[in-house]
Amino acid sequence: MNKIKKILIANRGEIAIRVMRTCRELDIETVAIYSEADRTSLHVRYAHEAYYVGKAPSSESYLNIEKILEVAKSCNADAIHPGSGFLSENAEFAKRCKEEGIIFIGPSPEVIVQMGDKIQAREAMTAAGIPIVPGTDGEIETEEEVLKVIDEIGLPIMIKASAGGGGKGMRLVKDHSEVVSAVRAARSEAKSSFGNDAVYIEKYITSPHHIEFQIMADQHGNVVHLFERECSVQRRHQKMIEETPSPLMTQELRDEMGKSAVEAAKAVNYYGAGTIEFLVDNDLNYYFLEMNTRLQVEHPITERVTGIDLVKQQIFVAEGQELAFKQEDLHQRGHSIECRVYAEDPDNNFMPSAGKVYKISAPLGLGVRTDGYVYEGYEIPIYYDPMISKLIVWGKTRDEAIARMRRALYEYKITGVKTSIKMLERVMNNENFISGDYDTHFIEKNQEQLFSKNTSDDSNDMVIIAAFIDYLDKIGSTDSVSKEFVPAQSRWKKIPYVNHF
Amino acid sequence: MNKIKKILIANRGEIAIRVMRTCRELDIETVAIYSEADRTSLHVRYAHEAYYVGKAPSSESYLNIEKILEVAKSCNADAIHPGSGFLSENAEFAKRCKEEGIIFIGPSPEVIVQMGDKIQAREAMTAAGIPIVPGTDGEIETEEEVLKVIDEIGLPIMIKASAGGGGKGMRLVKDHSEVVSAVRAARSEAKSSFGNDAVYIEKYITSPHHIEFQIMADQHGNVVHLFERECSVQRRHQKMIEETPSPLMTQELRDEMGKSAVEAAKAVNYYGAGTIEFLVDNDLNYYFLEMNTRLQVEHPITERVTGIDLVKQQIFVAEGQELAFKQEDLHQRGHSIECRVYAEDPDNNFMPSAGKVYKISAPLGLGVRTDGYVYEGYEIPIYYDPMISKLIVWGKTRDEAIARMRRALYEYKITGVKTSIKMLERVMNNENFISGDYDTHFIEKNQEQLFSKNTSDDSNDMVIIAAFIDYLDKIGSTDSVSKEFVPAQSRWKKIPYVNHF
Amino acid sequence: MAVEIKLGDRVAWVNLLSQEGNILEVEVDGKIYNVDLMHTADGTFSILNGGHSYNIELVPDAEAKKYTAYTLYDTFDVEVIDAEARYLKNRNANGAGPSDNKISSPMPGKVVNVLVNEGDEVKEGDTVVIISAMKMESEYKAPKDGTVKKVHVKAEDTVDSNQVLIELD
Amino acid sequence: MAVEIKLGDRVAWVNLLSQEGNILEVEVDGKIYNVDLMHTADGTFSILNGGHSYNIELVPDAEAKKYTAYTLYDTFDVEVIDAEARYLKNRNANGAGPSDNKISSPMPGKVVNVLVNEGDEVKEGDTVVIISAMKMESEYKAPKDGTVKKVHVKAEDTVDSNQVLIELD
Repeated sequence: MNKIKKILIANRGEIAIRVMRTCRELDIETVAIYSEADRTSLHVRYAHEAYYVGKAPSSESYLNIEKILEVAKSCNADAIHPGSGFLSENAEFAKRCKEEGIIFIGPSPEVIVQMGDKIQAREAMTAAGIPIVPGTDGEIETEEEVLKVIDEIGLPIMIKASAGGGGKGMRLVKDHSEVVSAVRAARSEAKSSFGNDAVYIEKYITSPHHIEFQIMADQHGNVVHLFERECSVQRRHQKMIEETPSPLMTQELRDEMGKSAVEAAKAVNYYGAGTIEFLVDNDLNYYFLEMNTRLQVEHPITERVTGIDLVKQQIFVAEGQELAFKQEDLHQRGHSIECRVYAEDPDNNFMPSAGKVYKISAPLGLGVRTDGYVYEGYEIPIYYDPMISKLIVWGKTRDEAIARMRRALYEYKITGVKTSIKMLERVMNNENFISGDYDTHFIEKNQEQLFSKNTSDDSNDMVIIAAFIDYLDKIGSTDSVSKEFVPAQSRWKKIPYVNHF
Repeated sequence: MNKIKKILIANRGEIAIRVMRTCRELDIETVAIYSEADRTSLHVRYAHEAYYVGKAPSSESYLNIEKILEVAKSCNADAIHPGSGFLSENAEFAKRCKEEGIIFIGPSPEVIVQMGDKIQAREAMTAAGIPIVPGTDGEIETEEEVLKVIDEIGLPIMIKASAGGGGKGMRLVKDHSEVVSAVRAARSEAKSSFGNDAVYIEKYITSPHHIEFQIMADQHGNVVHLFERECSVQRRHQKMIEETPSPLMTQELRDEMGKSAVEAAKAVNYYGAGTIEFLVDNDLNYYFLEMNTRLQVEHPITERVTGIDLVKQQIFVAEGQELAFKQEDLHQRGHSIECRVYAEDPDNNFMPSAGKVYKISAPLGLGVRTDGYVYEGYEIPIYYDPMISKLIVWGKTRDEAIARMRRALYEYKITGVKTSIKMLERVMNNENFISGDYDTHFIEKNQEQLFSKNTSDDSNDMVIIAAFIDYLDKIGSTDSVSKEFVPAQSRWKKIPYVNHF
Repeated sequence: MAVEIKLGDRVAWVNLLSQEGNILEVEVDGKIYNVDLMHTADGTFSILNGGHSYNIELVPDAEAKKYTAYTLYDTFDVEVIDAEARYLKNRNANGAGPSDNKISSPMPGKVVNVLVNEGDEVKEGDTVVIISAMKMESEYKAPKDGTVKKVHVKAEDTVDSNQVLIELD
Repeated sequence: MAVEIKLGDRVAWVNLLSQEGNILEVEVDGKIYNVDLMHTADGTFSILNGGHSYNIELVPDAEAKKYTAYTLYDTFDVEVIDAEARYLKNRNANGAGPSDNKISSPMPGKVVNVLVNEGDEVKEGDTVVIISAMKMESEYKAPKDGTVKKVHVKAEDTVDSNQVLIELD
């Protein structure tokens, strides 16, 4: 067995920090890599070592396989953890790691190829007897092909990147007229996100629930599932809120889908952490959607209800250890919800909002976990994902978890950039969400409530008073500013302009 | 049943915030009170409403019963939560609340009198058949009395405040020559902390373990315990680190002591949250030490392993609800540790260190809870307790919890004031602590390791370089400082003094 | 000293009537408030109004006298309009007209493609520039029919927020 | 430009040899480092030295050129001794002697009791002042035998850190 002593984390942002935290708990040395835009990013400061790998665009840095391997070898890293996104589902990278004698913390290159290509994945699942969503058998190339498929399975359809994930390179087509621009957009995003512009088509299921199962498998043929995650609250086909258990789930369905998920993993000789994504319709029919051969952004809710550190298990599996638990040792205890905080403007079609973070107050206290990476004064780069943190709560019941999330979102303040925090708070107050009655159309169905603003006249008047005082303060005290050394930190003061009226 | 809609929190600091968090989760309005020193303290900003109650010394503000009641009535609070410390074990306050028709969230005034007076408490426990530590039957007044008791039970002895708690008004006497100053000091601290200078004597048990049981009881006679907390890591007789389960505990002893704790509570018709403190010697004999008729500082570790929000339960019990769980519904799951972070200097006899907090980085991520109240720029007042936050971790096993605490302490950075963080980190690396082999003398027995400093020459040279650059930066850029508006926030920059060489 | 303050679409008239330490008597649109106000140099405000606790964060804009304000409920654009600001506004009003001839980027990003050249005729709704930020591409469209007067950016350029991309005639 | 820097008990000689952007060549006591250094205006430093990542926080003291430095392992008092500082130190050395005639409070607190009067004789180890901070009382003792020259505080006074309480002769 190879005891891992030093891990290079081939990623950035909150997921890099997440992985490094577990490494520190295991006394494993951590190596960060960074692009030109990330010299002062938190993962560089958190790691034991940090090395520059290229220019800001990820194609020149975080996707630069040879440069990353060169760094790993020169600093004697035993293993590479790819995080999620970037190279985490890149079979070539996994293969090159193997060739260079570096442990890739993830599944085998062969299974990444097989499951990473959504078309091959559908074939494998069909062979294993897992239900799949109707769609194309392979990649589509022309508009005519699309129209032909539409004739067969009907509208609406989804155009999806063959190499995709995370909502990138994905377009919904409800009408024939949208085909051209949807294919162009999906291909272009697929190309820039994954370096591969192949796309395919799936039937679009109306009122679908996106429910996925967490899988953990070792290299000795042991496979368990760690129950489901309900991920139906999405915007732009990207997850926004996840919870476990799913309010839609029954114990029978859980057992059946869990068994399917384990079989799916066994069918492809999977090892490591993985996720089987399903679509579930209102009649509780489920279809295999895709398999993610990496750690998911939403993995913390599973960690919270099962008590298992998934990154630690990934490392153990990569070392060749056997899983220390069996299916019957695993239990879902209580309820966990994750809200993703994006630097974006919910009131303006969720437009990304890069820029400098002015102040942060992170929520703390009972049942709250925050996984983030931005800090006060940090300039969020335009080059990477707009997710800045994840807020995870636990409660004994779903109601307690929702109330706690509401409280945590109330406490969470990030200024300087626009974020999704207030919008997430409105979801926690939405009666359909509270009753557990939602599907992937939740946001559009509830937009009236979700995009309305609470206002209070008194509160507005207080803002006016604050701005007024700040203004008086600045015009009144400019003379004295340069006289004394003012440490750059917050400092309460009595109003100082009293002499200036 | 009285549904509580608004609670006044008669406290400050982290415990006030802790209580308000649960109130927010229950949709209960919160009212803060503050002294002259606390206008900008976080609890004032966190609450829905906040009212001034007096000058900085607690006797004029947080202990000012009539003023607090006046505020509670004028803002229509249904209930008062006393937090811990201050009036939380003041029977007069509980009685006055009742008279004014305000619910006191805590036990009855009668039981506070009985258990709050350590001498009466010892009598009650003896009557209920719970073993107690040998000592005086009542208050002692003169030096001669002390010497007489020493003749009977031998040295060493403990002098303790009759109204005490939290290590205040407590002195160890190992030698006859120490009697005079110990009595003077204990009385003086007791007077200023509790307004009552009565003290009594207990035999001092060598190699004792301080283990306490959490009790929860409703007003209908239902009493459960929520298992033990091991609190033997202490400095100046004040707890520093707590964990549950206790590494000393056996399942038999847990059952027996738990049963004793429940009986003790029943013997005095207790309701609300409470703690029975025991001393346990190396042979696993246990003695009743005292009962705390309030929420303990260390309650979060119990919350973490049982999943029960203790403040929520306190509120439900105060409303008259029955406990929603029975003894058999409660389980200890995994392991939880709390470290108290004090503003003090461990290298200088734990001398308190008030002053202004410069920067804070709070630990986040998997299995970490922080309950604090200070923020960047906050001036820690000299008038109150030096505890600034509590760091609570959970792990599936004790080893995982220790590793996680070590990681969390590594991440925790507070500058501007001296804190116990580095010292706590050394405890997490101490082999006796790691093996679970410690008693209340842990710190003195391990002082060589606990007070030694790790140093690294390279690291020291980096500090020298940093100071050098800061110096160059300041002398090089003073001309330009007043020209532009610099927001008071952190801001990375390229070194700007290049033109000044 | 009284000024006007713009909060979103509202313009309020505000005046300080009296002050004793951090206790202020302030008039906002004729309504009188007695507040206990504390603030930090970098814009964190704690205001107690009749016991109610308000937390406000003011983030200064690059432009003086403008802020983004964050409250419990919402985020606002705030602007203080004093005599100087009023003078400048009036002067500008006599000069160039409203700027809906300009297409600006609301946030920082990178230009993927510019679809028009100077002199091109465009129709309202035509996509003129595609900008990518944080892996998302946004299409910027002409706000009205017109002729492209000036193109300020080209593919691969990095743009700041509020930077003008295209001017129409 | 070379200066001396005092770190705890150590005095190091430090010199900047060359600079390119944030890449510095620095000599510390004859050892040459090539570091990549970034810092904020308020004293957060990120230094990469041969790939190793060091995080240092400098908190400026009230006195110029003095800092408290926080590293992963420890906290240090740091002082930059440049030509000016050396001049001042030398001048002071010629004036009043070392200040162990003074009893100061190491931290803020409140005076509980002053046990001596001006003119009193005290012996080394005698308690002269009791100060309370955060509910803990500390006794301050005479550092040597002597006569009380001046008493600067009385009971109930609030004292700052490093404030002189008593002077002996």
